[in-house]
Amino acid sequence: MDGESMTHPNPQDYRSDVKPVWCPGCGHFAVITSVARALAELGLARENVALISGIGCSSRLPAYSTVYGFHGVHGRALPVATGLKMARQDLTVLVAGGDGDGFSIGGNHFLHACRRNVDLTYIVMDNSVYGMTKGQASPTTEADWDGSKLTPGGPGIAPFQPLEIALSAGASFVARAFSGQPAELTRQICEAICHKGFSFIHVLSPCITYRPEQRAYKDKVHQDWSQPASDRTEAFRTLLEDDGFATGILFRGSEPAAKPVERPRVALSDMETQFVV
Amino acid sequence: MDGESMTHPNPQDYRSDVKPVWCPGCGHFAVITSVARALAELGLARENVALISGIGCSSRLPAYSTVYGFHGVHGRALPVATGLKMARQDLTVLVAGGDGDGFSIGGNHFLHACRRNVDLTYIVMDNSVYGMTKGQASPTTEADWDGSKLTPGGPGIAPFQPLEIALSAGASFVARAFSGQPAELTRQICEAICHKGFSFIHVLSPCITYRPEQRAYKDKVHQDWSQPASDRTEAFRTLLEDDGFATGILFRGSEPAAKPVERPRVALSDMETQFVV
Amino acid sequence: MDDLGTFLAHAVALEKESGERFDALADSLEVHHNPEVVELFRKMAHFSRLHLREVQDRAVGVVLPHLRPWEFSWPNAEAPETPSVEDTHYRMTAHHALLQALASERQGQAFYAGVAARTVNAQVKALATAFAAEEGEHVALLEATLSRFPPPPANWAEDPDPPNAPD
Amino acid sequence: MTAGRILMDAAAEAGLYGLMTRSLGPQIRGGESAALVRLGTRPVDGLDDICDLLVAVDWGNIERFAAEIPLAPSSLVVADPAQGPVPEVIAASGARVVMVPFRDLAAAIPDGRVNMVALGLVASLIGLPDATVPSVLSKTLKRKGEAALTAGLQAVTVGEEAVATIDDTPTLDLSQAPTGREKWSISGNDATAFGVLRGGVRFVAAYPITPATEILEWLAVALPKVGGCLVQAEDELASINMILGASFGGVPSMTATSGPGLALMTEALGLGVAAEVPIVVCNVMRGGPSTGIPTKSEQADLNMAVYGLHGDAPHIVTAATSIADCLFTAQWSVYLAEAMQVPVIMLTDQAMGQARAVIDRPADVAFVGRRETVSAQGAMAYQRYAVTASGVSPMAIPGTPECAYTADGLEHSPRGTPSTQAAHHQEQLDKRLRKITGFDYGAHWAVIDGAGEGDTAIITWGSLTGAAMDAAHRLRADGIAVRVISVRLLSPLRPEVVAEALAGVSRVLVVEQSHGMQFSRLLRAHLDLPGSVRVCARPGPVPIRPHEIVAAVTAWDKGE
Amino acid sequence: MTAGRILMDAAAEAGLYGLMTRSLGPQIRGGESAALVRLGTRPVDGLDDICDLLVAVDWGNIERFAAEIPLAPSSLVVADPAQGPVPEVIAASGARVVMVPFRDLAAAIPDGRVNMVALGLVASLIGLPDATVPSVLSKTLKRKGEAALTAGLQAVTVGEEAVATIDDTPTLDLSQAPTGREKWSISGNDATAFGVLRGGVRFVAAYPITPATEILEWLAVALPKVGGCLVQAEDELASINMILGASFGGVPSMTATSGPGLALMTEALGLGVAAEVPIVVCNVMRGGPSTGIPTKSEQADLNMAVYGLHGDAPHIVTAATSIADCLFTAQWSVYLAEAMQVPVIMLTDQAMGQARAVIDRPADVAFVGRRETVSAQGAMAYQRYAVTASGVSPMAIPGTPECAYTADGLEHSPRGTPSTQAAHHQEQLDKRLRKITGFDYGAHWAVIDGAGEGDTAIITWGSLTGAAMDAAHRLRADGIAVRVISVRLLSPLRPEVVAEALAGVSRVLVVEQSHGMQFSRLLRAHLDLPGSVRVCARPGPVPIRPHEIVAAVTAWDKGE
Ligand SMILES: Cc1ncc(C[n+]2csc(CCOP(=O)(O)OP(=O)(O)O)c2C)c(N)n1
Ligand SMILES: Cc1ncc(C[n+]2csc(CCOP(=O)(O)OP(=O)(O)O)c2C)c(N)n1
Ligand code: SF4
Ligand code: SF4
Ligand SMILES: [Mg+2]
Ligand SMILES: [Mg+2]
Repeated sequence: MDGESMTHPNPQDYRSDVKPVWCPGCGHFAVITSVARALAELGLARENVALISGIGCSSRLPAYSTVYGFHGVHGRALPVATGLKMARQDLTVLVAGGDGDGFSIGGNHFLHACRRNVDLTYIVMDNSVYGMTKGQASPTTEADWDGSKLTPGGPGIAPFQPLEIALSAGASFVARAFSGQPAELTRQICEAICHKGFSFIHVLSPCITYRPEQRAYKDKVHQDWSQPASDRTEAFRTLLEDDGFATGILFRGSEPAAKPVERPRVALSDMETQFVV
Repeated sequence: MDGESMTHPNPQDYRSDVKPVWCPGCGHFAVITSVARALAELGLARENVALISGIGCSSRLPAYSTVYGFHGVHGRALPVATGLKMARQDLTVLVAGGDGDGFSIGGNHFLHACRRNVDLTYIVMDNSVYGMTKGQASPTTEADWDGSKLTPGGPGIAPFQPLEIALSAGASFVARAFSGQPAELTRQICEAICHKGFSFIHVLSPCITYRPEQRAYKDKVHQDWSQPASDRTEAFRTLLEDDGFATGILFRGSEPAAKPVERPRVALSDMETQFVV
Repeated sequence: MDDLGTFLAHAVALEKESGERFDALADSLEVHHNPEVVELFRKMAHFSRLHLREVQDRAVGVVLPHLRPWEFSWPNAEAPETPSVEDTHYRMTAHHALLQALASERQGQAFYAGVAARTVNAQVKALATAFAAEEGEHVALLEATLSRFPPPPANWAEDPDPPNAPD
Repeated sequence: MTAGRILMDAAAEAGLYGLMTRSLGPQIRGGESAALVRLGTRPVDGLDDICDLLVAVDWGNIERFAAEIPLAPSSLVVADPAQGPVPEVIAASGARVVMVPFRDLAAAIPDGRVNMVALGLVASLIGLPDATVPSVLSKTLKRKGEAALTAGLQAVTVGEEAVATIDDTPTLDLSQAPTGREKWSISGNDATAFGVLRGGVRFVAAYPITPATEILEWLAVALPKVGGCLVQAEDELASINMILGASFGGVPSMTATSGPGLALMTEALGLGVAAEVPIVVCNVMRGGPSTGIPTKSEQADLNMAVYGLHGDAPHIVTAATSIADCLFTAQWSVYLAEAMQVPVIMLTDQAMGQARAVIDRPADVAFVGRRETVSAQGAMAYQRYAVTASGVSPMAIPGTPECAYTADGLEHSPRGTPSTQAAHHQEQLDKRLRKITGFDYGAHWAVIDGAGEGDTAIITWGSLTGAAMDAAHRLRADGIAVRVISVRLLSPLRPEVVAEALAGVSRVLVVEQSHGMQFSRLLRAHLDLPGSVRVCARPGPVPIRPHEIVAAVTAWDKGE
Repeated sequence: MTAGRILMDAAAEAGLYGLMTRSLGPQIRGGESAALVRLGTRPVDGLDDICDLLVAVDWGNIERFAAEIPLAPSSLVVADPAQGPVPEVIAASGARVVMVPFRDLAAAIPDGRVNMVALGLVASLIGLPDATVPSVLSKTLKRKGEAALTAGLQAVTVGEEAVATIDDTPTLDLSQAPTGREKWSISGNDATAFGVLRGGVRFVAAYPITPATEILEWLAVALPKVGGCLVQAEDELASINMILGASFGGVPSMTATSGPGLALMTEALGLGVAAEVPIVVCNVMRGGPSTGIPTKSEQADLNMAVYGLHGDAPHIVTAATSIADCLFTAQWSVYLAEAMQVPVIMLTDQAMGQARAVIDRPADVAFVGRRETVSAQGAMAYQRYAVTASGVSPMAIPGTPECAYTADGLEHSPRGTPSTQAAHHQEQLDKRLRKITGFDYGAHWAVIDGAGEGDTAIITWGSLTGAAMDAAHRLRADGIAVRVISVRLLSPLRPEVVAEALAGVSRVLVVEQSHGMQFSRLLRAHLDLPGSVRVCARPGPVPIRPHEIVAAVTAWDKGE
């Protein structure tokens, strides 16, 4: 109320002049907007933020932003981010990608990033499809979705449950948002960045090209999780009743984030002594 | 009781003449014994069984058995087994390995094998350590275990929860056993083989070389899960109270196992017509 | 909404986000070679920026609070005049674009009218009423324009070319 | 794009051969795109030097692929005046420009589409018989309903009529077109898919990746019809290991991928080598390194395919030489894998995989994957990795009694028991190498044109074969005798056989599409090429055109 | 094993150089093992032809590594009669056998250990000064307590006394041993670890694998002391990507692995090439293919290291030439990676990684990784992938204002924006190649012995360097002038520089430890070797010994 707004950078400052290749109408647009708004809201200097991604439509995010970016290979965004944060604790490190990138080829890193609890914010834009490669089923695709020639009749497999897995694997901040509710998404990103530890935000982000029926998400989502649980078991209980469309911050734990160990410094020349005979 | 035993092959028939390289006292010995007993109990012909593994002390199992074996590369036993079973529905396919093989490098396949629900029996010999490579921390190692030079002071990460992950990922049969209770282990293996779908048996199997303190497992385990839950939520509730040492079959679901789709046969020459102009 | 600063903060955000969104949509359609719609969206963005300046002018001397993005009292998920992303399509026509713009202006009008009806602050009421009237003019203008752009045939979205996989 | 396809199919009805490749922008839908069509009265295996006719319905981002559309003063450019002036990159070529108001013409027809107007114009311009386009169109638009068809036909007519405004048009001599032959319209990826199916593949596991996905999509639909199946895996590590498992089970198996995916498969490929499990991996090459240029073609995964495995891991690398040959090479690759119990990497590329050709119906070939197996033996006598003269050891398929063994990536004794002994290692290494170097590949190791002719040889591979053949044709017409060798078996390269094919040659021109001259270095590493050697290499995405090869040979001939 | 280490340390106290390698059975603990120790008054970089002395405390599974312990009639075998007759594989060598009842002698001492008795015997046999073994022993057993030390010392004495029963023993001439120099006892893996630390590495991520784990264990302890850290990753895909992330952050980073792990890293190595992120991957080679022979050495990952990336992906491959050189090469590798912003694969092998040597303290070298960076620039002007003359583009480190960019594995424009244009592709490919071919590597590309001498050159690399040097030494003593070139920079190979080193040579003998002649083929692919070329290649695990190289050269000399 006291001219505070003066100190807030403009969200547009976090948007680059590279124009997205995304299909007009794609849910991912709202995500880059929300990321920019969150960074502006927190007043983070662009040069102190890094945005890491893999491959996929969703993974194109970094180029559309003016922070440091790393558009790596498919499925490996989390390890890149982990290395960066462990080596550069001073940076704010965000990770973004899709359901294919994060839960299919990148599934193992997801599990271990949740456990490792490095202070990262991981945003998965889930559209239950591989957008970039022309619409194949992803881990979160319904068993009977027959929109892909690669899985005629549907993948026939129970969908992957991102939040359950994240909780089981030990993530210390777990939330769900919808790209059609950018304000809530922005809030979650702010909270996730401020949370010290691994934060996972599951964003329902429709692919209007291969999953046009996802336009109906807006009628399905309901903002239910108003208060994050601080107890994992409680969060699990909530999740056991989930229909996949509740949004909000489900869980916020308090385990300390992983950091490099600090040890008294030793000169390299002093290390030589161990070899001397 | 009625001479039935006559028809049962001898468990020794399932043991090869290759002598294990394992350290005397290793928990893995009991697992190969239990596998042999279970196969004998079910009277499965050796040539119709395949035992697939990755790399690790535990993954040496196949060579010690007289069924068909595939000792693949580190972490990839589940995909090998999945391919085999999908191509050869007539075979009984078992998969065996360690906590490093299955939950670290192989973590992604574990997640997706649970979801895919191919009719496999997966036995993980968990000793919370990489035995074969001289005792580094594995995903199930306690955060403060400082027995490895690779993680001085301990890995500092919350241990991986195999049963929670298996349930979250959709496994349709989840159990825990202890190598020191081979009868129960044998029973579980029999049940798992008979279960149609993906079965996961988590076996506490001490590494007496790198984790000699695991000899104390025998005083910690308690056979608590006498009746498998058939409801996933109920199984989860049980698990939320787990201390990591309860044994028994936790969950048995009834989702149909994944199988290749049967379609009316077409001659290859008839397929040509689609190309003709 | 009974505080003038808060109200003006809303008005500023409403126009700013509207302009930014129209520009973003224009960019997106430019990438997809739809010049007709691009031109329309650019125009809308331009108008939003003009209105923004007007609102900012009226706000001179008023201390605007900083509201965090989720602290705005919007009736819906986004600021009312922000055209929704999901209503765009790469083959959309001017007709669709006008409908989208119209929807946003109508929401804007409704928002201001709602504030005017509920506020107890006379200054806010006056301003909100004025803004609602302005938006009403825009609505009328757009309605008029729309009549010149009849709906395209039902299969307007149909594309004989398959999608591309740029990986 | 669709218009290009219809044009080619119409030309096929008129008895012509054709090739269509596409160049696309980075957008998923609605992006800029170009369809490059070459038609001919002889089979067409590559693009020609110059684009005779460019029809531009708009100029959006033309600079992105101008380099892929070579124009000359002899070219004709037809553009829509409403799209603004002809861009500098195009105008600079000196091509003749004619204006046709496509958009306005289309707008005058209810539901008229610009691309259909353009289609009519092109068909008429080049002289396709009147009935062909409508005939194809009615098949294509059938399921869209009567109205769509009417609109389409009308638009085509309008386009045809517009030709009257253009004179001196590039016309095809249709009298040369062969008649009465069965023709196929097929993409390289479909041909590969059908080829492995014919070879006997009944299990596929894969992870989608551009530009290989179509192979998988075709197989996913076809396999269940022949009692097989396709599993969509969680990643390439899984897919390659799944096919190892299925093949261990006795079922011929394959996967398809592209560079980044192949990189993830090399560990398991080594397992296939060591454990002697036959599999086929089709790698459809795209621009590299790393994610590179996924939608464009390049021949730069050769190194990885041949050398990318750790340890001494002899395996087979094959390459299709044309779209039609994808079928043969795929079928042959399955045969080789099964016969030698070894992983085969088959290389194709985006330029042939995603292109579509009108070809003569390919000849039936007899290659079907057949593995040497054992049936029940005396207990414990079975040696899975028996050291045999051919190097191939009969394989027991699970289900065969008394022959159970453990397939192992650890070095092993003949029985399959892990061994660290030098003698076991040596004999297994010898055996694994012997089985592929001693195999009789017949004449299939290469496609040779002009065998024994002249003292100049052009050695090439993959999708450049067509350009090399075209160049040879022209050189011969100019009195320069050349032979073309397009290598289908890239590894193992057999020096004696290559030497034979090069007998009498004193000049070798190596033609390839890689920046690192990978093919030329591969040849150097394994062969002594006769006489002097020059390399004509360029990275993707612009393919090497026939005239460049002609120029390289002519310059040499002139002593330059 | 411990006994071998104590023996070598004791020899070091006496001023000797030494080398100890181990050969182990497949058991995790308590398996058969052999410690192979070579001592000398000059630095020892490889094993000798013949084992002078074999002390066998038992014969368990001797056939597993008999091939690695060459014996001759001149050898002395000391064995325990209680272990039964000398096995045929040993007896066949004609070596002289002497019996010493180790077990009984040890049993007579409270808590006496057989290996300590054997240690005493060996030390005394070869004539180490009396005080040395007890001195090392007391350091080693210090933390085991007084009783253990007493038992150890007693056992050693008993061993020493047993020597009296043997005559004509192989003794070292200690008077030749240099004195007053600082000596280090170090394994190749420790040397590599210390080398990268000296080079500036402050971040490591890794997954354990034999025989590379010791590098990681050393660094895990050392890094926190210099403000760095090591992360144990979930797999190699994670570890390589983690170091890419850290290096992107400006912190020099490395990982260590072996064949199977390197296979999993190639996709990300390509990303490092394309996105120009410097990293070092040390690959400690073991027997291949596939899981192969994890505990044994081989030089068969060369192909994968050089060629294993998809697309045209120029990067650096270095190789250490000895245990001591692991330190230099590791440090240099970090320097090269940082200077050129490129991934460097450093090759060592099990034979040098897990062996331990007594060496002179290595000279300090100035190579420290230093990257060309930028500081704040005018907004939007920064071009991460600017096309520069050297090919190296200054890199912005996160935290630098106004220079934010996106590192990308997609092909890109100089600014870093994804591009599919031929011109961008060509210029970035050129630049990435140019930076490594145009770099000034100085004389470090090889270790050359006898530069300019004779007309015969031995070209080798890695852990065979010692044997080649020994062979050259002997050949020269026999009047045959040879030069030895051990290549430290395996890729890029620079033809001019190699040609210079080979000036005047008419015979080249390539010496390598691979079945597929990988090194020889690599040379062929990139160079024209002068005169005639022969290859002396053998797979692991038995290393090529000096006399085999001598024999190869001599035979050639005799026209065989
Ligand atoms: C190793 C590898 N395998 C496969 C691919 C092909 N590929 C690129 S993006 C993608 C899937 C992307 O899906 P998702 O992460 O859900 O993102 P979306 O496009 O839906 O936003 C795949 C399979 C690749 N680039 N690399
Ligand atoms: C790709 C690859 N990385 C690393 C290794 C080394 N390695 C072999 S076994 C093993 C761990 C085994 O641990 P676990 O699976 O728990 O089995 P255990 O030995 O404890 O029974 C590792 C890291 C390998 N063989 N391959
Ligand atoms: S394909 Fe789907 S996910 Fe990709 S940009 Fe288009 S709408 Fe978005
Ligand atoms: S190291 Fe541990 S796991 Fe391996 S065999 Fe020995 S006791 Fe068993
Ligand atoms: Mg997706
Ligand atoms: Mg373990």
